[in-house]
Amino acid sequence: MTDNIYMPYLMKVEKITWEAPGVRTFMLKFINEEDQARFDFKAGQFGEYSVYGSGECTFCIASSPTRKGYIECTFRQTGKVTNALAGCEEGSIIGFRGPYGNIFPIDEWKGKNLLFIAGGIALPPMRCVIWNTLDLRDNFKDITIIYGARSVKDLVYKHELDDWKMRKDVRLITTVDPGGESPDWNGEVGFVPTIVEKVSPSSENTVAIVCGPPVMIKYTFPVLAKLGFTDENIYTTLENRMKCGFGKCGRCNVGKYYVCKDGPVFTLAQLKDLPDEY
Amino acid sequence: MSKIGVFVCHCGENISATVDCAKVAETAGKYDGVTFSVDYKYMCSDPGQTLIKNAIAEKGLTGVVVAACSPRMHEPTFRKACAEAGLNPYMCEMANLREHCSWVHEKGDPTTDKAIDLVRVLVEKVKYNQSLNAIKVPVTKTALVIGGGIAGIQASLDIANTGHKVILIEKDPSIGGHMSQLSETFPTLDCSQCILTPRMVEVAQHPNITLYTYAELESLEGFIGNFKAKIRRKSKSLDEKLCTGCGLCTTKCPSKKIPSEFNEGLGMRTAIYVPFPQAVPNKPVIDRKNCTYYTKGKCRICEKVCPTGAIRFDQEDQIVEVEVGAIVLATGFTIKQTDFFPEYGYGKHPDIITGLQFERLASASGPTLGEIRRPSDGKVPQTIVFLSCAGSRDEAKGIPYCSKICCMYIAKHAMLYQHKVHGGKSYVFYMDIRAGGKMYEEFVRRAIEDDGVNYVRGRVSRIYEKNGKLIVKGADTLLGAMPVEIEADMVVLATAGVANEGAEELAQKLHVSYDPYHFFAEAHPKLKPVETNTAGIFLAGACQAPRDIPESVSMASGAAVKVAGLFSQDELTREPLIAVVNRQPAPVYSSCVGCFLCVSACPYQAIEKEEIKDRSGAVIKRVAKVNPGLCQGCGTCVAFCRTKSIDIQGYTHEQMYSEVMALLNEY
Amino acid sequence: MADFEPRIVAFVCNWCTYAGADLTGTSRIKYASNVRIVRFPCTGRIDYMLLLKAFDEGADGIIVSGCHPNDCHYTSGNFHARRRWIMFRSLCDFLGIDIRRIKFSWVSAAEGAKWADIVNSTVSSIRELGPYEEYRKIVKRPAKEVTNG
Amino acid sequence: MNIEKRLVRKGSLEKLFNLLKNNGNTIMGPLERNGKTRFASVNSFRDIASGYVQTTQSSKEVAFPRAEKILDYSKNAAGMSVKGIDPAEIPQVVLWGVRPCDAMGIGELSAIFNWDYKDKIYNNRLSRVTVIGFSCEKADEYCFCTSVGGNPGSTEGSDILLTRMGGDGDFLAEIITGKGARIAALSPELFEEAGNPEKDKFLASVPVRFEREMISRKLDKIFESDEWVSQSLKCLGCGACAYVCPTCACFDIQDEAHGRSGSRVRCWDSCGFSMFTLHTSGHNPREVQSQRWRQRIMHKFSYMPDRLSVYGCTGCGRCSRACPADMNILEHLISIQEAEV
Amino acid sequence: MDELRKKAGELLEASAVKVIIGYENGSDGKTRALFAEKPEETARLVFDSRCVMNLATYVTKKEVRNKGRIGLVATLPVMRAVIQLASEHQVDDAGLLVIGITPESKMVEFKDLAEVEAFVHRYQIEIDSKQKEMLDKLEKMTPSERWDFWIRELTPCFKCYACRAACPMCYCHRCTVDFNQPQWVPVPSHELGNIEWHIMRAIHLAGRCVDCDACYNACPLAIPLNLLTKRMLLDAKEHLGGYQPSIKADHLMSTYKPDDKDNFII
Repeated sequence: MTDNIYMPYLMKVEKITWEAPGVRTFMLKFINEEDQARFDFKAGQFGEYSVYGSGECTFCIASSPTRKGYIECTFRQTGKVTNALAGCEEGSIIGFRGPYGNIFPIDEWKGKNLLFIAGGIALPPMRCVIWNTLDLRDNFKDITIIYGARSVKDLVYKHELDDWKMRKDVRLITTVDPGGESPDWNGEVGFVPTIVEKVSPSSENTVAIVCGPPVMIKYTFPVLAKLGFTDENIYTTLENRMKCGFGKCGRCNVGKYYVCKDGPVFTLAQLKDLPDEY
Repeated sequence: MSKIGVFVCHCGENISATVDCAKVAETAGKYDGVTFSVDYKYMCSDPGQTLIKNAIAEKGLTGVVVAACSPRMHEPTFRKACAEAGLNPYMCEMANLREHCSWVHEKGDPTTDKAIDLVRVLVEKVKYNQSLNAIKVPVTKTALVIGGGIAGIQASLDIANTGHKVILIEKDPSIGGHMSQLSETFPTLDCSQCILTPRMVEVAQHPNITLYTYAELESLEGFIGNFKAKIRRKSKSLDEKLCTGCGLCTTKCPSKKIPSEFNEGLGMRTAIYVPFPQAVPNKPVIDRKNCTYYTKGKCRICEKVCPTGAIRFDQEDQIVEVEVGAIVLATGFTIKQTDFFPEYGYGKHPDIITGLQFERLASASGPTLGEIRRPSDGKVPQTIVFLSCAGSRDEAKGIPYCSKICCMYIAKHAMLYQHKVHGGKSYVFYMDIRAGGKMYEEFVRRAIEDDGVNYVRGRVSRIYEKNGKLIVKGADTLLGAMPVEIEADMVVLATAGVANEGAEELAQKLHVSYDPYHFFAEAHPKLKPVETNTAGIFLAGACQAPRDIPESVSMASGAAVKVAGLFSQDELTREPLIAVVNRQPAPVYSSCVGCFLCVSACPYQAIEKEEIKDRSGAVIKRVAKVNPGLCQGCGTCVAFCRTKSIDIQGYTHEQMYSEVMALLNEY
Repeated sequence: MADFEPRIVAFVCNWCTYAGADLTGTSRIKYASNVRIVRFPCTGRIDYMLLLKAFDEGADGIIVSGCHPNDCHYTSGNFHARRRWIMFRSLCDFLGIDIRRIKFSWVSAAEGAKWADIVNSTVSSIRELGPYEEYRKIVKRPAKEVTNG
Repeated sequence: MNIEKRLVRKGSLEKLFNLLKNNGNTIMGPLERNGKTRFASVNSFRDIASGYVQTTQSSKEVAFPRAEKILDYSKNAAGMSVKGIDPAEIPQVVLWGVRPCDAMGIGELSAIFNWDYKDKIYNNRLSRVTVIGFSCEKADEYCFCTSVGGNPGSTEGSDILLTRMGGDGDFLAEIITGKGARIAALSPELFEEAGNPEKDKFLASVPVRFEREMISRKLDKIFESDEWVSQSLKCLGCGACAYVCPTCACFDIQDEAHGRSGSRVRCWDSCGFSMFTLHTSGHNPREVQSQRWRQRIMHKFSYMPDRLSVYGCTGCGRCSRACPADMNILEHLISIQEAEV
Repeated sequence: MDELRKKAGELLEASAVKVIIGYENGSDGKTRALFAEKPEETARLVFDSRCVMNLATYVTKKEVRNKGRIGLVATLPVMRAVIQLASEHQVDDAGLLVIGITPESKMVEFKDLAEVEAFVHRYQIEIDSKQKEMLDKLEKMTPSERWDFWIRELTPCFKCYACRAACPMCYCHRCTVDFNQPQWVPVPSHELGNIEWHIMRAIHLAGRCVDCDACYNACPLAIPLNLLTKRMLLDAKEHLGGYQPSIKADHLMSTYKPDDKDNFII
């Protein structure tokens, strides 16, 4: 196994949760107990998930490293492999190799306020770090989560959103794009950057973690800058196409960086140093 | 994630006698994605269907494979059962274990193995099935009838009488068609106009019928239930509202030497004219080609004499746009003229005439008021020869088919001649006498036996003039090909019935197919004789092939019922198994590159061009688009498309691919 | 080759050959069980790539069958298909793909007996030709050996 | 170790070949077909192509095959069984007839596969390869090894380097590595005393055309240059350059299924293809060909030196020779060197 | 050549076209595509027997099209390709002006594509005798020999897709081989993947191939893959009456004749 890095761990799909149309979460457990014992990862890392016969695809690990014994991933059905994954049932066996990539430096964030901003299907890469920080809640000061999706039905992790809403130690603001609201929607209505501006979180001793579709990111950064966030205090995670996951196949190259090795987590300051090829 | 139920039917013992149904169900139950698998005595029975419905409800099935008989037999049954249980009916597939397996193979493992394969293949297919909804298309309940002959008239009246609107267009100034030219009709010898004109009047007066004479179809777009037609109303140079039809203008018109079309050139008409006295509408038109004013710029006599001032020299063609839901094509036929026949003098001899000209001679309303007189000198012919198959059934002339009506009308002509010219001698040269039809054979026998018409079996090789007589040279094949030579005063050629000039062009406008002779093609020669391949366009009468009156009328009524049936629905419901061009995220939008080669591959002209535009309205890409109203779901475009941009619902790339991949290997 | 059971895949149209094969069944005419039928709406829908896929998956012979000319339910799907077959068949032949293993036929809904004949004759001729090893060789050959070829 | 010099008679080459072959080695050598040469398993010495300036295809396939199984899987009633490749299946290979630029390419390729994680599959293959290089007696206008740190008689990457001494002469054999020495030890009589011949005079002359450090420096500044667009306008976007390149290592991972079993295959890919970076969302970070061409040059002359401390180009000139649109990399590099920034 | 340069310069000068695509001298005595956007650049235009690349392949490229109207130096095969592209709605008069080069190497001016078509129709597509010989040789082999021949020829193919890239008729934004749902053609370049790719390529060019040999010229391994499309050309001639690229006429493979060859169908 260790001999061949391409050789995935065999994982059993323990539980499947429907999150939104075409989006589901798999809870995966190691078939081989030794694998599980050896396996460790940190928030922000990703892996290659494979359906034998269909191939591999890349997503972050969506569960928190503080929750042991399993990993979770959330994906939208779009391509060949995600479609094949969607064909899996509870009990199916899939492959997983990882963890790959760098991490969110949560140790460095100790004693700071955290602002999470996510859009649509980009909450999963952030869920890992959100739970990680929530599980180590005392290490951080205020935690604010701003999450938006195109419509109410497109919001993922609905149960967890409810949990976060109930918690006293988290401030959760959810929003949907204009027109995407349902009759009983009691969150915000508006695009994420607008809502960020409206909520106007303080940049004082705060780290912002932003993840979402390119257009959301593009309009959110200036808002954060206006709020006084420095580029070093804004984190995001890139989602380039990858095949190997460990800096060989050349696909995720952005300038001299390998998103799979040097990323996927980048600060805005680092990002500004990259060519615009992500 | 698929949750597929497999239901294996024993069909009594029809399947289970050779296939181990329990084993099939058991094996299928182990396949990925199969959550429920069972075998049962009679799956199509009520309890069997209930079994399926319960499983759908209890197990939350997302797909169903019924392994039973041919889907051609029970697919609707099981799809309906699925629908009743809340599963989209198109998530149900049938494996054909009976017709394709148990009934054709011996009992044994190979047969059971095959049954298992057949089930597995459909399990794999059904994983890629998609929920589909029947397509609904609204119906414009107005019919367009093209052609105002007897077929068009009958179709219009029948449709109008079911309460639907009809627009009838006719290219000539009057409706009536060829039937109005006929003298009497076989086999009853009743007067053609006597039976036709009341119908023509009825058309004119029917509240549901809009009549456009002197009008032609300019263009057509759309599809069944939703056609848009442009009609060119040729200028009549007349304000029809003002014209009372008094006819003064026609009597005063100085151009009087124009061969009358109605009289097949045997009579003359004026430049402003009504084609015949019983015309509907009975209002004149100006024939601009022959009008002195239009050709020389002077005259305008009609304008001067018109008591209501209805003449409009400056009137232009008018384009009328109409929306219709169905179209009946009843454009009729034409006949070959005598100049088609070199062996009979290229039409140069005035006393060699066509059958239609003879009709005019024999008609009481004709140029001779019904007396049979020869065109050259007006004498009553004492010897007359009728030739059947003039052009027809003659490969060399490019008309290999039988024109069908000639045998009967020749018998009628000869009979009429014998009745009108006492002591006259009539000969009929024929190849075969084709008198299939009610009272037809009897009619021909009457001509031969009662009226003494001489029937000679044989072909006429040559006709030439000699001493004022027409020498008809032929051979009597019944007498061992003995040469026959007849000195005749007049010869009537039963020339071939052929498609109208321009039929091909019209067919292309309508996107209906046509046969090699340019007659419009029916959708199926036996079972769909009045339908065309284009849904919503129907055929009546001789535009499809030479037809006699009763046949034309029957077809017209048949087409009318088809139209009425169509109009009985507010919306058309169609199987959603149609082709679709893919859409992809920007900046590709669709993998279609817009080569549009599929357009000509589609048998139904269902593929159109579509422009994908950005927000500012600029065209980003041109791609193919399948019109769901026209697509019949053959999938020819799918296999043709290089980029795999078109897919057909129900038989998608993924479905067929996974079927093939599962055929021989377990998945 | 006596114990060799050929694996035959049939690509047929829904309206003629599939119905014809149904008639074979209702007439209880027996034929070899080696054939697996895939139903298409029309021969016009049959993608030549699917024929190759059948060989990839181990078919020894293929039958492609549809409506006789002029009988096509969709008017001309079979005519279009025939053109494609002419070219595809010729290309296969040119590449050395054994075209004796691909049978094209017209079987109408009334020709149940003809269907049985075609299946039987195909099975027996493929039985004579033996398994399609030539093609299987390029499928089975492990990818890693490519460079050593 | 010190390079040992020996003389190999021209008539001994075949003996050496047969010896190696009989010793259980697969010999990968240049074979010619349709006027093009590629490395493939050679059965007979006589089949080996000669007279080429450079083989059409590089020899990288010996360690990085164009399609290579990385695992087998099969689904069964018990679940899933997955099997990696068995190193024992990998043959012992003698790579015969490699030019110094190709041999040097092995090092660059290794840098890619061994920076950070050391790719086991690659190394397994490479460890079973012995490289017998042949110095270049001729060069053509595409060659520029001397501009990128190589030369026609470079020993880098070879285990034994043979240099023909004059037209039809015997060979100078330089035994460079332990692997090379083991081969020489198989049949010492073939490796005679050589004295100290002047090797350079038998080598092709390849002028230095640019300075690669300068290229790297310029590249840092011309990322946004229009030059990329004008250079790549004629580029057709095929993968010929990458596939003949001795150092291009981009790959794809694909599954091939037959029924319930199949294998996962690592196969070549190229940054020149538009599909290479295309996301399923439709977004493509390198959407136009000029970006992809820039990536190729930047990767070889800026990113690799920066990250891996090696250049990704050996100056073999293959990409230019193979390009159907005559994209000449040397020309482009010179124009970059001359670019004013 | 001077005439050509002059004409090209005039067209750019008058802004009748924004870019002239022609040939210039390239490396190693070869010629290559020149994209002249300024009148003075037209001095680099050359034309002679080395100019075999089919420049029509550039006119469907987005980067080139974005420059504006194209003036294309076109030999007969290039003109054929242009007409075929026009019939497939990929180019039109608004985007393209053809500067023709006759088989006698004379420059010929065209007002529009209709004139190009008329010119093209003066020549039949004829397969050259050497290749015909090769085709005949293959024809005479047994199927097994042919199979071995092709496996041997196609084994070196590493699927760089230069044949596709160089072919003016392969302009699809997404080729079927890039289609992975389902995966019609195996991605790796092993025998199966190679043979299926080349079958597909040949079939897709049936009735469309303009016989320019661009695919063969582009192949870095000189695989005689043009024989496949030539076989298709011969078949089209033998069985379907042949074809000529024409803007309006129906495409060979999207039409049919009721009396097409039927003797292979039982």
